[in-house]
Amino acid sequence: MTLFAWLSSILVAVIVLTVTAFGLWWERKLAGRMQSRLGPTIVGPIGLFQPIADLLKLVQKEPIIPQRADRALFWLAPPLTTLFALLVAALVPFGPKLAPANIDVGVPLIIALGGLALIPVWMAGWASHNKYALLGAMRAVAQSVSYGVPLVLTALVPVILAGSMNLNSIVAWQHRHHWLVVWPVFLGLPAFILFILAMLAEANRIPFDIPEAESELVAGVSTEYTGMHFGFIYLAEYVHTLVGSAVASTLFLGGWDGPFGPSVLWMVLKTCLLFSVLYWLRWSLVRLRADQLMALAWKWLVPAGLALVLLAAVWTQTPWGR
Amino acid sequence: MTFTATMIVFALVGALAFVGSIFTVRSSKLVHAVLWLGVTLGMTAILFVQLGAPFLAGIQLLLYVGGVMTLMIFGVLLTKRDGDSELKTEEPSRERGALIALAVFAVLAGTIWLGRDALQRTAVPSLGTGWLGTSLLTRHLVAFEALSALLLAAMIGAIVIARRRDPDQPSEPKES
Amino acid sequence: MTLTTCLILSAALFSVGLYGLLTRRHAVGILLSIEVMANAANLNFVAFAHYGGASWGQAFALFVLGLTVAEVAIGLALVMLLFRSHKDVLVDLANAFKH
Amino acid sequence: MTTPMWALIAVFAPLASALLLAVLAPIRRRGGLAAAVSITFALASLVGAIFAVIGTLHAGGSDWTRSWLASGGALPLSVTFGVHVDGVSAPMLAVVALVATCVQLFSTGYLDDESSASRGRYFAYQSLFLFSMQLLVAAPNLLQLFFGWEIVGATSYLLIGYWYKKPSAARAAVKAFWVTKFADMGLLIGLVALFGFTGSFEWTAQLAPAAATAVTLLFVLAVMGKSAQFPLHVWLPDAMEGPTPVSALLHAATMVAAGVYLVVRAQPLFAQAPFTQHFLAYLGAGTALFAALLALVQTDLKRVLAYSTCSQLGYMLAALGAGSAFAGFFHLTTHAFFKALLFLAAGSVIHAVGSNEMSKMGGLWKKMPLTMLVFIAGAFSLAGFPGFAGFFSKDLIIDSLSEHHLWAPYAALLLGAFLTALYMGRAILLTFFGPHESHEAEHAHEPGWSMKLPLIVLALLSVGAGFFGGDLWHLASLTDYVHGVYHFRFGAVASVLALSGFVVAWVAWGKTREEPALARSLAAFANRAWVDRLYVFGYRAGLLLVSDVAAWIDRYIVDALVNVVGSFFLLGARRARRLQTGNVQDYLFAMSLGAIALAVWSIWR
Repeated sequence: MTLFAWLSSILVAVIVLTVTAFGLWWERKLAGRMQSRLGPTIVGPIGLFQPIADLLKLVQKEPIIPQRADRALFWLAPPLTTLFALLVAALVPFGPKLAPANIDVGVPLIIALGGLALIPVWMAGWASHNKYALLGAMRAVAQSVSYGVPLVLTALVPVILAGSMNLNSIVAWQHRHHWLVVWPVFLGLPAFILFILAMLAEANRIPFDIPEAESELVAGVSTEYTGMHFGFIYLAEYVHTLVGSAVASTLFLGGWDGPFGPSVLWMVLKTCLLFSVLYWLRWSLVRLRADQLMALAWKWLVPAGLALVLLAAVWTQTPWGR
Repeated sequence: MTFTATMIVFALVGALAFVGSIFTVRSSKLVHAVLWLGVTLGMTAILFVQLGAPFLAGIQLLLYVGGVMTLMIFGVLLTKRDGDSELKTEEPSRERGALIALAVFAVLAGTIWLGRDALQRTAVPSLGTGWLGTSLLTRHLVAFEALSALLLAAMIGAIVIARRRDPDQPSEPKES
Repeated sequence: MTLTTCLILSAALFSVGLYGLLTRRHAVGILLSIEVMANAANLNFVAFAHYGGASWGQAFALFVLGLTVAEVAIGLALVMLLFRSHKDVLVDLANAFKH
Repeated sequence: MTTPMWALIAVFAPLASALLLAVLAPIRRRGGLAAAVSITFALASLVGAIFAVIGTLHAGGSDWTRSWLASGGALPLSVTFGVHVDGVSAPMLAVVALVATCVQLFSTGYLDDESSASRGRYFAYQSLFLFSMQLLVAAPNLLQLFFGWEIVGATSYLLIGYWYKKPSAARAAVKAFWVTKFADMGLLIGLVALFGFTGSFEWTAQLAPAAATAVTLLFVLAVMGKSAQFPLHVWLPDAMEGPTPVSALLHAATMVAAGVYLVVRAQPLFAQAPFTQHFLAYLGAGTALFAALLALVQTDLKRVLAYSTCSQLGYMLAALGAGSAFAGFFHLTTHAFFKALLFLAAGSVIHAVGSNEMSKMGGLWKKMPLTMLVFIAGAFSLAGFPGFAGFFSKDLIIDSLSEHHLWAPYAALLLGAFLTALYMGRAILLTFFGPHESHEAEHAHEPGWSMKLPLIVLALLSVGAGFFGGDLWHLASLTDYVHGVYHFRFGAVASVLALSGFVVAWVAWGKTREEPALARSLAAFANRAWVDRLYVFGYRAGLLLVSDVAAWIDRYIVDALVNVVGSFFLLGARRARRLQTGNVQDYLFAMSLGAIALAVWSIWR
């Protein structure tokens, strides 16, 4: 790896973590406004330092390990969740040159790493030796396996259209074709929506957050965790959603491509916008039941994804798809 | 012989893969074994990248680590007895297994040693993922189609085998 | 990193997998061992593809991936069946042929 | 848009609709919506086909093909997939799409008392059927045609068995499937043979005379199944268990026409096999006469039409056997119109009366004047009444047979023409005239517009399509004996035959609904089940005989040997039994030992 690659990966990590930190604040503000209250206001100007205060609080707390827990896995799992979530970020290009790992098989690798993030979650649930944690872990696994299929299928749509699995090439193709959701819109838009749905489910977010449904499972996987360990799991979820938004922006919304100005700005802007939309969804939708969740994946998303892949393949054979 | 970064990475990753495989077969907790298998497969994926097959690495992670491992986890948990999945292997069969494994390794290593001259090859640059895809749909078309038929058959077969039978039909085989 | 070291590593992984195959009693453990062995075979394919002479090695590695996935699906289905009929998944329970 | 692009729309629009209905269950379950989707896409197909015809008229045929299944290795295989538009396929695309659109529209009215989910299923099948038929018609080679052919068979199974809860319908569907699948083996084997001989699936391939005869005879087997020729016609009358619009689409206009279309398409191959052509001429003429006789004694209105279809397909194949591809093709198109019309009109009657039996009808002309008019138009066209569409095409066929001096088929077809008029006259008289025979018939009334509209469209075409024969001739440019001239030498004879047929029908059934003695004895002789019984008898006797012999040999010769050999193994196995521990890993251990030994031996030998 060259020095430049190291630098850009550090830069991307910094971007991601900063945005995540302020994403926390932004979400609470947004949620507050949606529910006719103010959200955090005390710490810092308009409560801007609230996430930092939260972090300090978490670090100070005592880590508690249940007696019959699997100690090694219990310790290992939370940092791994955050690590895997961050790994994906290393593959997303934040500019034409600003991609820590600009490799030719970006799309499968991103999806694979996103799927990997599930394993530490499951580890955490299993290691806790708590039935709610285990149930949450099992739900997460089932959900992730089911939604991985439509995720791959919808990500294939831009891959087929652009004829490349390199994320930078996909963005360049979208630049030539005025973004994917704009043209061809009948392929890009449904694929985008399906991708967002599947991505939300992979990240266990509302309306697909049955693995940690607090009304049934206490807190699911994170039931037994305290202190910074809990913080890692909590953080991983946010990083996951953020990186998911970044990937969706790259695959469908033109990525770093913008009419003027630096490319990083556009990428961050699009990602944050999508991120906010996901918050909006989170605070306005209700949770699905487990069976509804599976039905949605297998009866709707998978057939629709298959149809989209087929259509995309046909489209490339038409005169307009060249 | 100079040590390059590639060699160091290979040594590390290879060692981890080997250690992972050892723990996969020896770990007394089956869940740990599954996770160690994940380590082995992930390390192999890194080796694939080193060997000029990044696409295979991605597929390996996606399919094996993401898919097969989760299935295994399901397999372990759905068949767990009374909360513990700790199963000791039978002691007598251990020596036998070690013997056979060592013998196989000896034969393989011996063969490699005998053919060491023919194996002195230099790396060729990979033909790329595009070439791989094209070859799958031209040269290896029949094998590719056969594989898809196999996967379909496996899917249907797995569903049929694992489906719960009607409760009024006894599925217990008669003990003789 | 040469072809020889790759092959030695692969042989080692294969032998370890075989060991597991011969000593595990839990059906899922046996499946895991098989995965290790298939993985070793794949390493061979890719190594030969990389070091010239067998450009289709990667294609074969892909086929092996597909095959093992099918095998795992069927294997786990059989494990479920075994569990349902014997309330356990030790393979030496499935010895009805003996009687 | 180029011509092949339009043809692509014609082929793939129905597929889009079928996929839509198959994948999106909420649309399918809402029957009306499903019907709207299906009809819209069928209309798109029709528009595409019409533009394809126009393009072909202006600029001639063209192809759009993509290489598919190009595999290297020891057996180089290269198959193209796409659309082949020329003067034959383009009009056929249009005919199929038109009839299908009419039938689908008609079905919305006909099936209005079905549940909406099951109507949705019906329209999904209909779309799939239309796609498969268009795929077959537009095929650039015989392999794609075979695909279309098979999907057509599968969807016809689904459509015949649409009322799957009715045992007779389910049985009929299975019967149709079996008989046609049996015949399809001929096509499959023929294709493999063709590929073996020439390495391609093109219908323009050049073959040695013997090979050409073999391949085309195998094709004829498939044609006999699909186009319901004697003795494989047995499935067609039973297939009338399906809804009547299905009968109109499948068993009149399109599916059974696939066989004839195959022969038209593969004309270059058939031209290399004179024996097959002669066989085809005699087969077609024989079936035409035989089925016409059977049609005369049916009491079920749909069965009359079914046997009439058999008979007319016989005409087409006879023409093709005489080497007159155009005559057969022309009759194929006109027949598609008037037979679909007849079936739909019959459907309208059946919908009103609630029964297929003509003995329950009668006197309907007062209640359903429009239906009667269009039915009579269709019947006149079928019987070859001068000026109607069938008149032109049928005369061309009869003419072509005399041109080629095939006198026996010629005579059979002339007699068949007379019988056609006779049985159609009987059907009209029994259905629409005389007293009301049932309570329902008294209270019958005209159907709604969704059913009337297709009837009127098809009636206009049945009356007028014949006048466009010359244009079709120019468009199709098939090899034929008519070199640029469209003439009728025997028009007069056929007209007289048709008229006399109607007159005789009037004499026999005009006053009374009693069957004349002649017809009764004919019915006894040519019982519908006769061929079926022959099958059952042949099957039973043949199979039982063979299996008795086989059983004896098996019991006293094979088994004895086996027992002697087996006892050795039994003795040995008692000793070897202890090796069988039932534990997989023990076997694996032994296997590994063997593998190691083999490896060591192969290295250090």
